Amino acid sequence: MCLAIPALVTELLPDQMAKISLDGVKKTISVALVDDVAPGDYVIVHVGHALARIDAEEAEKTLALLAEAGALATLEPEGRA
Amino acid sequence: MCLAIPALVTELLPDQMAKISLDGVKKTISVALVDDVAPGDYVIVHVGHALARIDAEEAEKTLALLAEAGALATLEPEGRA
Amino acid sequence: MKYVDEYRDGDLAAKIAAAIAAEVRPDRTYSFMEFCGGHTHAISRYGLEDLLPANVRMIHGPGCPVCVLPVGRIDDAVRLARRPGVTLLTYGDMMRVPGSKGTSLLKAKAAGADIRMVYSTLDALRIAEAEPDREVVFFAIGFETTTPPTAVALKLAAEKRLPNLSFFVNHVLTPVAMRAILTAPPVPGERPVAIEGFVGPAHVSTIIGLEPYREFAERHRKPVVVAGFEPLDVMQAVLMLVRQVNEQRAEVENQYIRAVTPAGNVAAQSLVDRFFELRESFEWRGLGSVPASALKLRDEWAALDAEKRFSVETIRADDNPACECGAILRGQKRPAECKLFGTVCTPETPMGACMVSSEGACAAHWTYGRFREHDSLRRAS
Amino acid sequence: MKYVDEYRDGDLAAKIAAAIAAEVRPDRTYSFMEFCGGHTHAISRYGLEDLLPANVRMIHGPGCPVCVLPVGRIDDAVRLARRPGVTLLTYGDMMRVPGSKGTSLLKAKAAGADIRMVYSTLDALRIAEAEPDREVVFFAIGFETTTPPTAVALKLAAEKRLPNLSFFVNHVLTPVAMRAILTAPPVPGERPVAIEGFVGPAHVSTIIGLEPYREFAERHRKPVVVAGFEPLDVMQAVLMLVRQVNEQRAEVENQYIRAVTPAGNVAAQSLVDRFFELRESFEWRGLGSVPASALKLRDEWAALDAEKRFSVETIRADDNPACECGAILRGQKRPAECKLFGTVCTPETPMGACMVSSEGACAAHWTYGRFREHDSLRRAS
Amino acid sequence: MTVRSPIKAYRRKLDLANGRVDLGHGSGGRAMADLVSGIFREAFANPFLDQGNDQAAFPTPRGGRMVMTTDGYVVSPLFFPGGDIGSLAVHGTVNDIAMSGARPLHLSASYIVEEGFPLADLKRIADSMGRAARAAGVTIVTGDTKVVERGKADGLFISTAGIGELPDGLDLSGDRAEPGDVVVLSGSIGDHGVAIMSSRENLEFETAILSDSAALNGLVEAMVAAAGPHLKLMRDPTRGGLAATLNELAHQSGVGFRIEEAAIPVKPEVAAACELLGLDPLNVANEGKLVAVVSPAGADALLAAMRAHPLGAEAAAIGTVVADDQQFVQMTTGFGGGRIVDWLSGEQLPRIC
Amino acid sequence: MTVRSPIKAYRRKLDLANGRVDLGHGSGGRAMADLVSGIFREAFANPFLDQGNDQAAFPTPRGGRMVMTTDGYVVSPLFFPGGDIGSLAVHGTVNDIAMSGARPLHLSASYIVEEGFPLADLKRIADSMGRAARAAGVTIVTGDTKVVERGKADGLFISTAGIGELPDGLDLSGDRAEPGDVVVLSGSIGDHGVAIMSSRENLEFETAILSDSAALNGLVEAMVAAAGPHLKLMRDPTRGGLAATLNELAHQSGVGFRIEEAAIPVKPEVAAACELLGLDPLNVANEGKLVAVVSPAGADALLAAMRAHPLGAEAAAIGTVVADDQQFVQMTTGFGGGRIVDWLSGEQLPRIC
Ligand code: SF4
Ligand code: SF4
Ligand SMILES: [Mg+2]
Ligand SMILES: [Mg+2]
Ligand SMILES: [Mg+2]
Ligand SMILES: [Mg+2]
Ligand SMILES: [Mg+2]
Ligand SMILES: [Mg+2]
Ligand SMILES: [Mg+2]
Ligand SMILES: [Mg+2]
Ligand SMILES: [Mg+2]
Ligand SMILES: [Mg+2]
Repeated sequence: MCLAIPALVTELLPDQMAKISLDGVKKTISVALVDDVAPGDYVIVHVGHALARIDAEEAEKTLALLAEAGALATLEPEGRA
Repeated sequence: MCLAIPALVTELLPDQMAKISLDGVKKTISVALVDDVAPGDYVIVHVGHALARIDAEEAEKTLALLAEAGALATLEPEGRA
Repeated sequence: MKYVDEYRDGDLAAKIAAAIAAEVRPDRTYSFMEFCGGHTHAISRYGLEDLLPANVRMIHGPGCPVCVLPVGRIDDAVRLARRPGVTLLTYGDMMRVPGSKGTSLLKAKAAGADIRMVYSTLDALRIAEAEPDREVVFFAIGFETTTPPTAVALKLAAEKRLPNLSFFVNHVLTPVAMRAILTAPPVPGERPVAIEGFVGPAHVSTIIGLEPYREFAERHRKPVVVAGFEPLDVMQAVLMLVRQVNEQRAEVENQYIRAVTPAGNVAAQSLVDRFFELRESFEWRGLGSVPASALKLRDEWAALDAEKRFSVETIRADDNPACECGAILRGQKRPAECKLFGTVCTPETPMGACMVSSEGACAAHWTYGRFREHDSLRRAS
Repeated sequence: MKYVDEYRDGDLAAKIAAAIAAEVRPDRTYSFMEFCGGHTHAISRYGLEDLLPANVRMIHGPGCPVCVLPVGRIDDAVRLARRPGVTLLTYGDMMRVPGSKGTSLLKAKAAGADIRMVYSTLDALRIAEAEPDREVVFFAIGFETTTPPTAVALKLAAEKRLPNLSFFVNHVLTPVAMRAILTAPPVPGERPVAIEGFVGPAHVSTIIGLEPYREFAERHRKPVVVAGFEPLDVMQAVLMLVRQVNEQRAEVENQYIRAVTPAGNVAAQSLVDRFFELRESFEWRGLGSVPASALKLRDEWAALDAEKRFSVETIRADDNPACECGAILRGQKRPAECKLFGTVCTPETPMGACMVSSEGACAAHWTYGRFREHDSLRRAS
Repeated sequence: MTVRSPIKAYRRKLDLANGRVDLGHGSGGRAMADLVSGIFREAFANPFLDQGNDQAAFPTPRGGRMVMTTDGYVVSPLFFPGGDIGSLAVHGTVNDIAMSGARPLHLSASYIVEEGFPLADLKRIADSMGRAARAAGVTIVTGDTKVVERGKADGLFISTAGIGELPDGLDLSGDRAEPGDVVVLSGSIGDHGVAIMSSRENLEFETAILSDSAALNGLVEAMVAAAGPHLKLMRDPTRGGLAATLNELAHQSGVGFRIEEAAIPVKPEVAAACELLGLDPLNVANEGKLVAVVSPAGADALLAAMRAHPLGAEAAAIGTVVADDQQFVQMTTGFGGGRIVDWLSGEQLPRIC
Repeated sequence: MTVRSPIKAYRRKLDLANGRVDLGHGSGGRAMADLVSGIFREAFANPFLDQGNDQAAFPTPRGGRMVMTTDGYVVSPLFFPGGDIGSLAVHGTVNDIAMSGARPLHLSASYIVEEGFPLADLKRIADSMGRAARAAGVTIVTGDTKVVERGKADGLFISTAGIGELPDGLDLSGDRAEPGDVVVLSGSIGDHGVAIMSSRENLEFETAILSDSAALNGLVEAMVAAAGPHLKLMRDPTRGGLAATLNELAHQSGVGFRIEEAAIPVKPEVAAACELLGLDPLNVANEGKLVAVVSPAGADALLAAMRAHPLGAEAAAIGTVVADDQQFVQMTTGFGGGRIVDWLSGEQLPRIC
């Protein structure tokens, strides 16, 4: 459920609104639910509202963990079994 | 002005309304403006209302006068001139 | 159609034509005004000009309520229709009548106003009841013929206490307009008016009877023959007028005895009287402002009066100054003598009152009769 | 798309698949429920079943607010929409969801009700302001993700004092439903529930954080891994769940650290708290009546509550008795085991909750996965 | 009285900056002709369109000629005495093909349906359309259906296109009327329009009149066989009625017409309905009638062939083509006088005056 | 787990007694197919219609074959990035002709206009339509205009029909796909649908995406020349997108497809807009793309010819035809798993879930 997608905030607008961009697709959304949003942030957009900010460092961490797990599998191609 | 046409009253309806027929074309009109309309009467219909009853005898008289004038002309084809 | 077809008999017409031809004096012309558009229509539609002697000239009067309604009132109707929440009901005839700045109800409708055509005043009640959320305004126009049906609707609206129905009243009076034409001061440089008699209204007279025409016979010495709208009615009326002129009589005669009684429809008259009273004056296209020439709702029916409910304030707007309608309606000019006739002024884009409805003098000539200029030209060349 | 494409990398997926394959014990099966339709969608849309080892089985949970809304509430919405003067606003997902007697919002719209699709809660404010004559009702559905946007609209509606806007609230709660699944009494004759861990909600958790899942780990000894909705997120979560199971841990872990913090979105939580309170109980399609599983407007906001404004009284209506949604949502059956699956029950004509939205277990299997039955049959034949 | 040179009505240019389409533009009168010439003729510029007929004739790659035509059907109500939008959509298009003398072959049907439209009505209409096509000997070979939101259409619109095969040597076209030719009408006028109006709610009158909606290709075949090269042109007087069709033809051929009102068949009920509404039967639409222009030498044979066909039983010579640089359609009225028969100005509206 | 015999979805009969047309019936999915087969196929019953293609081929009286097609255009808004209803009405119909391999010749245009429509817009659209026709080498030979009352249409609808000449020996039809054949797509998908959605008021997003609306007859000519008899069929994936077209073809030919998601070009902005709206680009409409099925021996030549044409520069082989009595369209996802590509159920609606 809850279709939502990370998008780049490009511009803050009055009334807690903001312009976002998703690969060139631009849209105006509400940022009333997330404090201190700033241009350059990525936010998760759901039904026209930002729900959360993406933490770039944590995203890196996830990717690193994924890479590590993948690398492990590559090192031990037969697995543990 | 004042497009109106004589039509036959075929049926009285409640609320001072009546059915009329004009050579098979049937319509419901108001007869509120003409007293004592009865089926068989011809009335003059204007914007959905009967305005007057046709007097059959007077109509005959008119036709008789027309016929007379026409006959006169036929009798004296050269006219008075 | 009984009481219709008998009066459209072409064979009889030829005989009556012969009778008229026999009675007219070749040494003079006869100029009669048919006041009503209904007669104008019959004359044009059936080609009566071809049946009447060349020295009998029919002057087409202003008897078309669509034609005479001034631009300002059309503008009022358009403004009413454009109000949010208002549904304007109108007879189809009014749709294409131009207001000022090229507007019309048809164009206002195209641009989004809720304007609907109705066939009967009773449609107004039906619509107002069916759509209580709409402010329904009935655009009431017409001569004495059409006023009683409006009065019936007013009576029912009052009985049913419909809060959302009102009437924009533009009912006008025939005898007053006839008098205005007869008493108009001569316009400098124009031929004097030469009306020698009137073909009197058919259906108006079913309501008002014969009495109101007596002043024209007695005071103005103009014969009046009230006549039906069928072509033989008109021809017979012309014959009766020719005879009055020849005999130097000036009487009110009734050709339309099958429908018109001397007293008229008294019930209708009193219903009209209950709801309406005279306006001080009213503007007529082609005639200008005419005192006591139209009706308005009595004060006690203010709740039903769209003019009051919506504070209508008519803004005067002028017709094209080149339009000759006034002179045409007074019998001083013919349509083809107007510079605009058939060039910029046609029924698609009427410039003046007489081109608006197919019963106007210019429109009837354009629609039915303009081949005659052409024929006469060809004969001349 | 940054933060999207990285998590859809097919090459990396193959490696993670190998890692999972390497870590699962061949001598046992692993049954995990992904609660959310978002995960169900990712699994089906990207064909994750083909990448996971055969002994890892994903049970599709009820985490789709469209799917779980009971027939009676759809009927309520249809009845609201059919009221004269009412304009019902809904997310597109709800349009085709069947109510009782074959009705749906789409069909009610076709039959004349004023039903409009909106994309954002803010559209409701815009429409209510633009059309003051309409009674605008926003059909608010969704889990904790969608509730805060509704709360923003409520806040603005209250500030602007829009007299013609109200909310038909159907917001439901994720952890309560998870608990209901875990604590459901065994149905006689059915296999016992075999959920060994949860892939926890992605966007719900951005709002509520991690705390609410602790009871499942601590009291029920079920590992929970909150995960993003991209396919690599799901695979990583599966790997993390496999490891917890293998290590006999039962913890709440967070795979979706880029968006979910332990405390969640506190501002959103308090805004939700300002407007909503718990319902005593609420009916879920497939799960039945679940205590304290949904929200309603607090009494002080009664003016904004469509249930109160229009005296909505939900009439219970039952799903097709042959529908196996309950068992499927509890992990006891698979879609293809339902007799109606793919015959009378398809996404065009859904019979039960799981076929309604493309995120329902049955719909996802029909739309994306049903070739697998066919393939296995073919292989068998 | 000053008489000026023959009057050519000044044609006001379309107000392309601020003008709007109104109902008059769709009524088959001068406003529509202005719209077509002011917008479409220029935009689509090609000699086939410029033929100005209700169908276009063009050579086919293998030799021979075909015709193509299209019409949109927006009739309201969809079901009316004597037909429905489905049968009408076949008849109208078959007739436009047949008027060129071509044999109608195939039709296409594009349905634009309003959300909420009853499937039962859709089926009834499609069935009627199929029946009408089979009866006319044409096939509906291709179709399309679009659904638009409630309030964005009026139940159902059908646009039909059709193609036909033109026999060699036949050259019927609206520009071929010459002074001296005879004008023939296939039967009584006004039936369709009156049937439609009688079934409109807001007019509220009842008649036994049925629409004359019918496929005329059979009649046309008989006419072509009987009159051969004497036959100059045919046209079906649909929107705008006989008046519009004769004016169109006068304009296209650069001639005038003189017709006799007494020769034009009008059913008494149609005449009566027109009286009630203040309309002229000459302006009322037909959907199963045709006007033909034939050289005098072929007139008798043509009339005999028409009268032998059920759809031409009442066929009548109603007038002649005359030289007239004003392109007037003049009529001797049943009453004996003369008048012009003009296009209707704008939409045909019931009148009170 | 019980596995039953292969599942054939039960097709519920149209509820002809009480059913109503809803938006789903117009969306190019199964509901529409049911409507066509439940109402029109039976009503119009003829072998040409039964060909089941977007155009019908028929023999012409002089020998040779022609095709005819029609489509109604109800696009909203009327002007959109990359085109308007006028150019679209030409492209759509030209393409339906071209998909049979026929050379488009002539079009007809039926305009249904809502009262109040600005003349300026009408002119702009007609001009655009004329330009598009000239560019595609076809003539709009005949037309019709109807005006309906305000509130009874959505500004303007255009129904276009078209005819084309079919070269001898060419036999392209939706029933000709055979296992082993290669599926080719001419370029990126979803552009038209996204351009339209981006210009709809209530969705409110902005993109630089233009509709791909274009006439494909030039591309088709090059394809026919290059692949000759190896070319089996072509179809333009319009309403319902690539998914609907492949399912239609699978059904018509009685085969399955296996396609590769990674091989299907999708512009990043189109992908992004679809993510935002919860849509799948496979379901989104195109108006300047085609799918072709070609036997393996002709695939390379076909692709080379397509890539040499500006409208086929991104042409790609996206999969193959497989034997499958279930007629599934299966896809290997970019992620490596498998899935079905099904018709969309009902109308394509932006989702939140
Ligand atoms: S032709 Fe037109 S402008 Fe001239 S008098 Fe008549 S109405 Fe007036
Ligand atoms: S297939 Fe349909 S009926 Fe069966 S369980 Fe799923 S939703 Fe219920
Ligand atoms: Mg045509
Ligand atoms: Mg036609
Ligand atoms: Mg189509
Ligand atoms: Mg009726
Ligand atoms: Mg025609
Ligand atoms: Mg087509
Ligand atoms: Mg098409
Ligand atoms: Mg036409
Ligand atoms: Mg936009
Ligand atoms: Mg196509």
